[in-house]
Parts: sequence; C-alpha cells; structure tokens
Amino acid sequence: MAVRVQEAPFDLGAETERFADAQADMGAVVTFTGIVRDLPGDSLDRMVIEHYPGMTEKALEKIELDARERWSLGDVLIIHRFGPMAANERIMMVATASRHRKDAFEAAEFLMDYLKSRAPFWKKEFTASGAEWVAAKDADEEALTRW
Amino acid sequence: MAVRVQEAPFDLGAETERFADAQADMGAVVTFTGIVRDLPGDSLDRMVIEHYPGMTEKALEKIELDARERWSLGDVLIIHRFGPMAANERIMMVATASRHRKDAFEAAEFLMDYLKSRAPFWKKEFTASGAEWVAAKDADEEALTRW
Amino acid sequence: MDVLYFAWVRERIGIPREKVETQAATVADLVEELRAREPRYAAAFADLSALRVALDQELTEFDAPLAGVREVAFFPPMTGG
Amino acid sequence: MDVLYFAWVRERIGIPREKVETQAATVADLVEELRAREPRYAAAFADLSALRVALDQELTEFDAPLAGVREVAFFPPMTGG
Repeated sequence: MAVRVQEAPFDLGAETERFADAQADMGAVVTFTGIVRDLPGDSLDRMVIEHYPGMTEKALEKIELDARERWSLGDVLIIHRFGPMAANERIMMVATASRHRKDAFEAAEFLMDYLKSRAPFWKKEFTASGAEWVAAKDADEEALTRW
Repeated sequence: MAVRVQEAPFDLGAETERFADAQADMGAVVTFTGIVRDLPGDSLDRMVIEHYPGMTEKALEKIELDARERWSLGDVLIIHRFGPMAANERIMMVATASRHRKDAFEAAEFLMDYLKSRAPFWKKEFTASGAEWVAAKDADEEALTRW
Repeated sequence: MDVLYFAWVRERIGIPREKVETQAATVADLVEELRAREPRYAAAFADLSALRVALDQELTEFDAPLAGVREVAFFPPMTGG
Repeated sequence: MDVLYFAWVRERIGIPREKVETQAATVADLVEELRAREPRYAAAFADLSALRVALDQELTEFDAPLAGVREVAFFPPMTGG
C-alpha cells in the first residue's frame, strides 16, 4: 500500500527506478504520469488542484485495494499532487508491478480511470483571460463502465 | 522515432525522466518495463537474448509506425537489450506520450503485444539443470487479435 | 454536523466548511434547508446533477440518510489524474 | 543467397549462417532441399509449424517466392519483450 498525496513535486525518474527495483519476481512494471498541459490558444498561467484531505487518501487506498482484488499485483504506487503547478509539471503518477504485462497494464488503467472520477481532486486553470474549474468529462465517467 | 537495440543495461529512471521531460503539450506518459524473472523452483543462472541484427531494428520501427497510424502520439521510445542478463535485470522498456491517457495506454500495450511476437528476439534460460529456449505462448499470439 | 464545500461549491457559498444544526433525515433534506437560507446557497445547490456528496468521506447519493453522520461534503464531479 | 539460422534452429544446424546456391522457387522448396542434405537439417526443419521465416528481414510465409531474395532467415516463434 503506497499512496502519497503531497503538494511538493515528485521525482518521476527516481520514483520509477525505486519502484522497479523493489519488485521481486515481477516481470512487468507499468507507469502512468499525468502532466499539466498548456491550453490551446490561451496560455496557462498555472493550474491549482484542490483536494479533500482525509477522503483523498481513503479513496486512493480503496481504489488500490479494488485493483488488488481484480489482478495479481506486486507493489502499487500512487502519487498525486495538490496546490499550484505550472504547465509541463507532473501532476501525478501511478505504478503497478505484476508477473505478467496484461495485469500490470489493466491495473494501471483501472487505477487511472477510478482516480479520475472517484478521488476528490478538482482542477482549476488560471489564464490571462480568467480562472475556470475544469469540467469532468463524460468520457471519464464512461470509462468506468469498462470495469 | 527512437528505437534502441543494445547489449548494455539502460537507466530506467533517467530514460523515463528524459522521455517525460521532452514532451510538449502531452498530458499522458505511459511506460512499460520488462524485467527478468527468476524461475519458480529452478533458480535462474542467467537469461541470454539472441536477436537478428538489422531485422530487429526494422521490425521495431515498423511496430512504432503502426502505432502512430492508430493513435495520436507524441514521442515513442523502445529500448530492447540482447545478450546475457541476470534475474531482476531490466530487459526492455517502451514509453509512449499522448495528449490523452487512453491513447498512451493503448499504444504502449500495442507496442508490447507486437514486440513480443513480431520482433526477432529469442530468450534462452540457463539454470543449474540446463538451458532451455523460452517457448512462445499461445496467449501472446492471441493478444494480437485484439488490434 | 460539519458541512464541507469544495471547488466552485466552496466559492459560491464563500466558506470551506461550517457547523450545521439540522434534523434533516437525508442529504436531499439537508440540501433543501441550505437552499432556503440565502441566495448563495440556492445558487450553489441549483442543479444537484452537477454535484456530488460524501458522508464521512465516502461518496454516496442524495437520498442517503444522515443519521449518525458527522461530516457531509458537497462538491462538483471530481477531476483528478 | 545467404541463409541465416537463429535460436534452436541455429543450434540444431550448428552454424549461424551460410551461402546456399539454389534454384528453389519458394521457401518451402528451399526447405525441402535443405532437409535432404543431412540429418541435422532434417531435424531442424522437422516441423514447419514450429518455425518462422523472413525474406530480406521481413516476416513471410513458407509459400513465398524466392526470386530476387538475398537473405533468408529461419527461426522459432519470437519471444521478445
């Protein structure tokens, strides 16, 4: 169980290296990294992520447990930042380890799909023309029907 | 186009960091890392990977191009080692970048599925009780029918 | 009970949390009480389909009972990842 | 033409590559010629369903024509990744 919710940036390379290194007898490691994208036609000044301390950690741990029930996994890592961040900064990462690639891939996608719409984070984008809360996408809700 | 076939180990953390860092306007980075697993009940002395120089690079480049036709991708990286390696060493990695997570995930899975059965690599496992070529799995061939 | 607001719900209501004394049986009943207070609450709770609710930090539905609940949170659909 | 062998095909035949003079029209015809040479070739080519073939470094089928081909490679199903 490794869930970290933090304001500070994380070191993607070091986290990935350490995660892969800690696996015993796991043939497959998958990572996903979410990065702040600049906005087309409206330069992003910053993104601010609000979250619900306490519930966030519980929700992420629940999502990890759900993944462990469905797939045979080694370690799982979820790091998610909150607070202000600039374009190109890393928002979050997940990593999964399994004996087989299919489990590692599916579990990582499952974590991402649930984390998107079931973990209490809210993104707000600040540009020269104002600030706006990012709207949830129907596609993200629909993605959950796959599981 | 970034395909590297090499005998030397690669630095997973540094490669992942560099890959994510090079993306402009890509919100999603997925990596897969393949690791030499020890053998249940029969300790692995080493694995040796043979390949077909020339064809290997062509096959990997073709697989990358096929992925680019199907998904909207930023950079793609494929590193695959050959020669001898010990349990827990990293065999290979792929990385994909895309604006959206679905494309990055699917492209990485596609690359892995094709790389498994369409790139000319052959694994041989050496244990105390002898050496054996790893047999191709039916499941790996079947995985291709998904695409 | 503690009532928490996040994201634009927090912004419309103007505070992140408050203590609320209520006999409301369900979340929906509590929402009715809050709506009746002031226009900023009415504005925040205008469209329940745009809102989500958690009781004691677990996502739930608006018809959920409030008995024994210590913390209610209202917020828009989540946008993590 | 250059004929290359990989993995256990290479081990059974005992060499990684050789020059072969042939008038064979297809890969299957070439396989027949090779099988007839010596038992080690017959052993390597005993079960074509366990083999794959590439012509000039492109995977193909055993009925593919050899006209114009410079490099033929025989090997077991691949196990990359």
